[in-house]
Amino acid sequence: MQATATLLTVVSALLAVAVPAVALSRRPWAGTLVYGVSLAASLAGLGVALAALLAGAGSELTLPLGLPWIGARFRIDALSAFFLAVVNLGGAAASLYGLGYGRHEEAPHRVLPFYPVFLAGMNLVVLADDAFTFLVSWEFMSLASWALVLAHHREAANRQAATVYLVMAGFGTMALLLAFGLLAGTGGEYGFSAIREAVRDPAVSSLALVLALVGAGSKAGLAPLHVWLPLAHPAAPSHVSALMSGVMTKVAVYGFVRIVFDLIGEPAWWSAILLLALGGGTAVLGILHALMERDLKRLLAYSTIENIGIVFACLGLALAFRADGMGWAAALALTAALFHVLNHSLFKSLLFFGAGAVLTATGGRDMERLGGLIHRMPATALFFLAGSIAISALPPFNGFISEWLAFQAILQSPELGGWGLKIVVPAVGGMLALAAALAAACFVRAFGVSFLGRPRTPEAGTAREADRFSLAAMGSLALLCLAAGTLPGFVIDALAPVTRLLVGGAMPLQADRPWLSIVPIAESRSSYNGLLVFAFIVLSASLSAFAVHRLASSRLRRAPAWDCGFPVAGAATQYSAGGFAQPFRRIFGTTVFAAREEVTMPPPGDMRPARLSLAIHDPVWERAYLPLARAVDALAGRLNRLQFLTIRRYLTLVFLFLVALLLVLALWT
Amino acid sequence: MILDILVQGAQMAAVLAAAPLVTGFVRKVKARLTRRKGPSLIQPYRDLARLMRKDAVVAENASWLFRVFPYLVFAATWVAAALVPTFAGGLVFSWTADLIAIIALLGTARFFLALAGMDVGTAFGGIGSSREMMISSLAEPAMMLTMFALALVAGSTQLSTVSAVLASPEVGLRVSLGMALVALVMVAIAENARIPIDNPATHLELTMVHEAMVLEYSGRHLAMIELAAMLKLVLYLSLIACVFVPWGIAPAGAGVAALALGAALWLAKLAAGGFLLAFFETSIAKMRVFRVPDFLGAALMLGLLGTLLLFVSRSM
Amino acid sequence: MVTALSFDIAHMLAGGLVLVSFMLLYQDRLHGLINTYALHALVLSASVAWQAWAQGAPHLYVTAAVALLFKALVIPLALHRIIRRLGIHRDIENVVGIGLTMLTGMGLVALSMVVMLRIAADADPLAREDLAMALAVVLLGLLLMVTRRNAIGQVVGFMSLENGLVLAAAGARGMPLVVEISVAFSVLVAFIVIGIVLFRIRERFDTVDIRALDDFRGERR
Amino acid sequence: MSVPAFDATVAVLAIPAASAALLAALPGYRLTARLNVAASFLTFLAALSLFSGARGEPGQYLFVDDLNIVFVALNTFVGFTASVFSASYIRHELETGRLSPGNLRFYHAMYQTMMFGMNLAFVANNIGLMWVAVELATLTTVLMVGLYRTHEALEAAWKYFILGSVGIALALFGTILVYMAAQPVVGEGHDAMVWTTLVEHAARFDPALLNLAFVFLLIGYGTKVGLAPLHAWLPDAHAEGPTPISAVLSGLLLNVALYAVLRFKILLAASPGAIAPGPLMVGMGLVSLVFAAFMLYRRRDIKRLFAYSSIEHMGIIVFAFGMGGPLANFAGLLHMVMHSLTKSAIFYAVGHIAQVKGTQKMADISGLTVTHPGLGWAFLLGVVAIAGLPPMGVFMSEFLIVSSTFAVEPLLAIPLVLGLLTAFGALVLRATGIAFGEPSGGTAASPAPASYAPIYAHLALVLAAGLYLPPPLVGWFRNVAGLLG
Repeated sequence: MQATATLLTVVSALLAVAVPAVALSRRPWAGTLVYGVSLAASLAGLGVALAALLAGAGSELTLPLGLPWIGARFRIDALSAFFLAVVNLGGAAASLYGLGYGRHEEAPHRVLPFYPVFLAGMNLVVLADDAFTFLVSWEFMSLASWALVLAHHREAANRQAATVYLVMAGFGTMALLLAFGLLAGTGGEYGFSAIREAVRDPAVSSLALVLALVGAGSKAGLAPLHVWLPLAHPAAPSHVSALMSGVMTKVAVYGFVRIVFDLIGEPAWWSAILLLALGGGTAVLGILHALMERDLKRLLAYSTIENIGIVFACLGLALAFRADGMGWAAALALTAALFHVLNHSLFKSLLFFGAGAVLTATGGRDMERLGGLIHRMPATALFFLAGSIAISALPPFNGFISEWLAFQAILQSPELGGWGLKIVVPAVGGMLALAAALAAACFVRAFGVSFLGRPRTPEAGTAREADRFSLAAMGSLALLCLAAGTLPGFVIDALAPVTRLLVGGAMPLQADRPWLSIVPIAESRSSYNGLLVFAFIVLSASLSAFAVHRLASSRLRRAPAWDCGFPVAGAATQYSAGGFAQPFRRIFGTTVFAAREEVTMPPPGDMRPARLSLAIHDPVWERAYLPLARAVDALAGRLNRLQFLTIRRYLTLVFLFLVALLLVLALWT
Repeated sequence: MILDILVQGAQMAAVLAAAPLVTGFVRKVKARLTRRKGPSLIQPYRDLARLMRKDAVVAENASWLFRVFPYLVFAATWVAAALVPTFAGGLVFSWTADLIAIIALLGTARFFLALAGMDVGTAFGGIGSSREMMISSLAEPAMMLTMFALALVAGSTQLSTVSAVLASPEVGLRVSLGMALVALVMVAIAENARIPIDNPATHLELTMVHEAMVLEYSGRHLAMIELAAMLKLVLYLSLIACVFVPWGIAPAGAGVAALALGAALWLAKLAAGGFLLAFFETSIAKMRVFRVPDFLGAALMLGLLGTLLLFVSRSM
Repeated sequence: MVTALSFDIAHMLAGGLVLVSFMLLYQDRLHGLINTYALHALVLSASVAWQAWAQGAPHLYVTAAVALLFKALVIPLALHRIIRRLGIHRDIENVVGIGLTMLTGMGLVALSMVVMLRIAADADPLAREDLAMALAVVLLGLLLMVTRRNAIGQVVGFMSLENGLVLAAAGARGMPLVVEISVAFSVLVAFIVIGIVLFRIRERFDTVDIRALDDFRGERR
Repeated sequence: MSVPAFDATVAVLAIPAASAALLAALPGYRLTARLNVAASFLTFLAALSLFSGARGEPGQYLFVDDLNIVFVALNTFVGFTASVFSASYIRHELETGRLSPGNLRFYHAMYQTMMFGMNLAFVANNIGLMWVAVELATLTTVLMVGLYRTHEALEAAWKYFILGSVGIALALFGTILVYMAAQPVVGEGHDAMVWTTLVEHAARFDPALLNLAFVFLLIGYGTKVGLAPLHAWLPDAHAEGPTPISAVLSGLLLNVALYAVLRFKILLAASPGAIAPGPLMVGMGLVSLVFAAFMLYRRRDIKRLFAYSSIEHMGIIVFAFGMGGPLANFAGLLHMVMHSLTKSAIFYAVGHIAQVKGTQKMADISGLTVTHPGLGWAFLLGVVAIAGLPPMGVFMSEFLIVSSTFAVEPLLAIPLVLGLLTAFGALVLRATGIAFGEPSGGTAASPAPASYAPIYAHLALVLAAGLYLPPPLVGWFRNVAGLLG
């Protein structure tokens, strides 16, 4: 059976299981059924996608659905095979996690029916081969995730998040719709093959690119269209948050890559600059937000924004290289982007799973109320640590590889023409480096405050380790992070068909390198061997530990903490998440977020406690979205008077309209 | 092949052996410059040995990470240090990690160390971690941009290649390289917790950064961390040396004589670097913590400017 | 059959209707307004009757009769009664001054002429002139409706508008259903008049709307 | 002209007319409600039978073509489901005493009269007859809107009546003008009002006269379509009348008026010298869309909210027809059908909501999916559909409209998209508030699940259309789109 048909079968299995899920969702075993089927379907989808990617066999299928004169077209090529693999990998992990996590869900009937539908929607987006099917699936995916965000709808914040989310999703879809309208032309040629073959003006291509950037970027969380993301992603149940952050944003990236690299043709020169600048800015803004955040899941959501920024910056670079005919460099940049897509889906899912386990165990996600969880939840802590190292782009985990490839690509860019690029690229390089360093700080803070130290609340002190399904999901993702970090060559080779398809070049074959190093261009220029680095670290650490224990001392004494001789027993004296962020707030926050700290110190003798009040403003929200909302509201208020006119005034309207039309007639020649 | 591995092993041993000596040398010079006698040059070795033999005292609520991290920090730093060309270039494992990876390895070490500071849950540990990460959040991009500049000049991020290219006469004097040097020195000062960013000798609570982080460590754990810090100093000195004064580094497959010359020159470079560091440290006062961003911001700007110049000049 | 004379008479009657429309605009007393309206209906009746004769369409006489009986007699009498029974103010409240209304009316007449002049000259001239007048009457009726705050004034406006329609329909040579339409409209007008009585709309349509409605619609904050 | 034994066209008219007379005479709520459903169903069957069998030559008064057959089928179908909904709705109203059995007799008779009027308007081949039929339908709905006899209902009916009357008058003037334009070409008398004849000869009509006629027709019938700024009657009439009537108003009566506008648009398009009706319709459509979108935000009353949403969608449809071209016309037709089905489903749901919660104020309704899951999700699904989200059918039409517009006139697409988004935001905001959150308002027991059948039937159709359009239907639509030019 060909790959497309198999995947569509998988999708229909997912859709089909939603039906019993509606009816049976309150039964205790319904979760097992839904997540079990989802797991099996995702694994099957993963297998098919990987086979299609590695074997390079494309296939397509047209169903007599959708737009009547086009039909619903589906197709798998290297690009969609890769993203299908990412989607189904994330889906499988989330389903495995859900098998355990889902039991703690208090409203299963609001999660179970939508969960498989959401997975199906994401698969369909990647499979679609015509504009209509693509957009239907795209919006369908948004809708299903919207329903999932509303699973805990009794909290007003979640409802608001869902509303903002859906409106932004609608906005993004509109932009994509316009992009497709532009590409399809007056004839209504909505099939991707027709769009691909059409010859169009660069100006049209560039406009389509901007629209695609707005549409897909708003879904992916590109600044300044990111505001919904930190609201909506954390509001959903954690495995859904993982899917939204780890996978759905990738589907958005897929949409962008599909349109820009495959469909529109050659856009104008400035589009690469636009992408690079937006990507770099998004990365820094996202991670700074994450650094200020005290809600663990929101922190992860903001970090998603950062990673999306990195991906888009790499895509911009690839676009610039491709426009200059440097296929090999474009392949390098594109590989970096796609590798990061895979990486982020791995570690962000892992981290959200960890946050979900913490949420289940302690009932909260405010880091200021956590602490010391490593003692109660050792396995979760270990996996979360692995994810934290990976997302901070540190060797030997996988986050570093894509970061490294991105830097290698940036180092190729002086050969690019154009003054704009020459100035933007190094600046973006600096921004990416800054974002990486800030990410490390952010995750030291996240892991340190939540898992290390002493419990700040009784709930944190009595937390229980997560169930074995959740641990299995986290463990396998952590292993995958390590595997992708130590054996990156295989991933790079698997990406070669994709880059060949999109930029007409590929990185050199990595599999036959000695010692499994990765060498982007030539060994004299750069190389990295994750496996050896990992082996060296492990070896030298264990050697030194062995030597020290053997030759020097191995005795250990437990004693109260020293703390410069003034240990204070209270757990509140620990450094808090807010305290940790304070230097960063001082450095970056005062300008970017207009952060203000105010200390109210009561005079001596006054028994009131001193207070520190902190105000952080989101510049994008306050400068762009609130004014817009206010404008809509003001306009609505103004127009609303028309609801309360007298009949005579309404008649006057009719009369004036008539006279106006008659005047038009009188003046029309 | 055996010889290559031997040379590589010799370098690993050399950096490890030289690390306490360099620290001791810097302390000695500083003492002399302030008209003190100062401890003996080998005092750091003695300190380490004593610490190793002592019982390790661990806080009651410390987790297992607290005991593992010292070794990991040490290992990551050591691996990074071993990959920087010291007396010989083109070593057998030099392709394992390039400049960017070396920076990232140091980042890994710092990541672990900062977490270790937060493990016991004391105020000092937290303040140390927070400030360390704050400093590195600026130092690391500055370092990265400096590396960009170097890599662009050399057309490679492979340190051996970079140093070989920079040793060749056609490179000449370049503005961007000068900027990179200044930026790199500033970063090195910050990363090694030297004055004016931090004071390695202080135990004055509010001024500590690095020391606050490791406050809870004792015995062999503290020894490993101290050793890692010393290694890092050697790493940075070697790095600056191999890039900006690359002469004398034995090329790949060189004979014993060249290796010996390289080793001697390396020690001389370390000594010079240590002396300059000590001299600089004695002649300047420590900064307030919130002046540090200005200092590192300047480094960042220099690095960016250097890279930009290279980008722009490439088309001229 | 269309002779110069018959054309002139038709034209004169239609023009008369426009003139009476202006007279309607000029009235500021209710009784005067109703009486003028009766005159309006009378002129219409004459005009339709003339068309019936000129076109040789006997069914139009029915329309003329309806106009004469119903509009010129019954409705005005009924309106007079309503005024008395409901105790409606005798003065008409205008939205804008009479002078301005008249000027606007002039403009409307000019507009309808201009619009009609665009119609090709080979069209039936009688129909064309007739149509221009009818359009003017329609527009003036609408103007009356929107410039009077008084319910009776608005009803009169509507009825004069409708007279314009009948004029146009009658002028359209051979148009079927004219009688039915005129009857249907009379019924409509009757409904409106009854509605006024039922809902006790004394002064203006305006009152029905605003204040009483704010409370219940839940639409205002 | 031979008269076949069973003429579906006549049946579509005769069944409602006869049952109207019958229902006016019969007492008893149960019987009349059932009879009402039965009559509507029969009408629907008759309309379906129009599809089968050869079509006769267009008659002097009645005819069937590709355009009106779609309208008739849709009209009778929604008329049927509305009668089913009405049966359960009216029972509740009787129980709560808002309506008396006497009211009901009148109500059911009027219902069938209205159906008669609407069907007549569709199948009329005579522009005068069509005008009469539209006005008949309008006036009956006026009476139905005032059914509750509350101050507000009467007020709404009165407003509707006055504005409608002016609309009637202006439409008539336009009709007369069309006759005047046709008369020199076609000849005096009846022929000059027969639509099929008019279209044949339209090319030779005086364009200036046609232009003038179209202005009056657009304003006259446009008032009924609810296009801004002629919309004023619409929100109140929807909000204050019985909910089945709101559903019929939104789902059907607006279509009737729209149908009339389309007929004359075809006429105008056939005359080369005439003003292009497109820009006028595009302009009015956009104004209605944007205006209604903003009006959605300040609504407190749930029925008025969806009344404004109807204005918005009528704006979209008129816009699409104004754009013209096969794609946009197709989309406009599809959108019209989808809107009828969806909006009436929403009004059915809203009727039940108002009954179980005891209020129409949205502020007092929340957590509907908690208290009444079946109703709440149906309502939500309806809003999702009307907001233009896939996989519902409205999405397909909006997709075609927006994308085809952007390809032709990018600048027009901008206000279009802004209006759509603005409306989308308002609908999502309100729907979330109603369907989710802490439950509030009454917790009256849900009506029998069977009463949800019309809602789910409509939504299922809309869903199916969003995924799959059967080729025959596409064929119809394409023919019609071709007719519309």
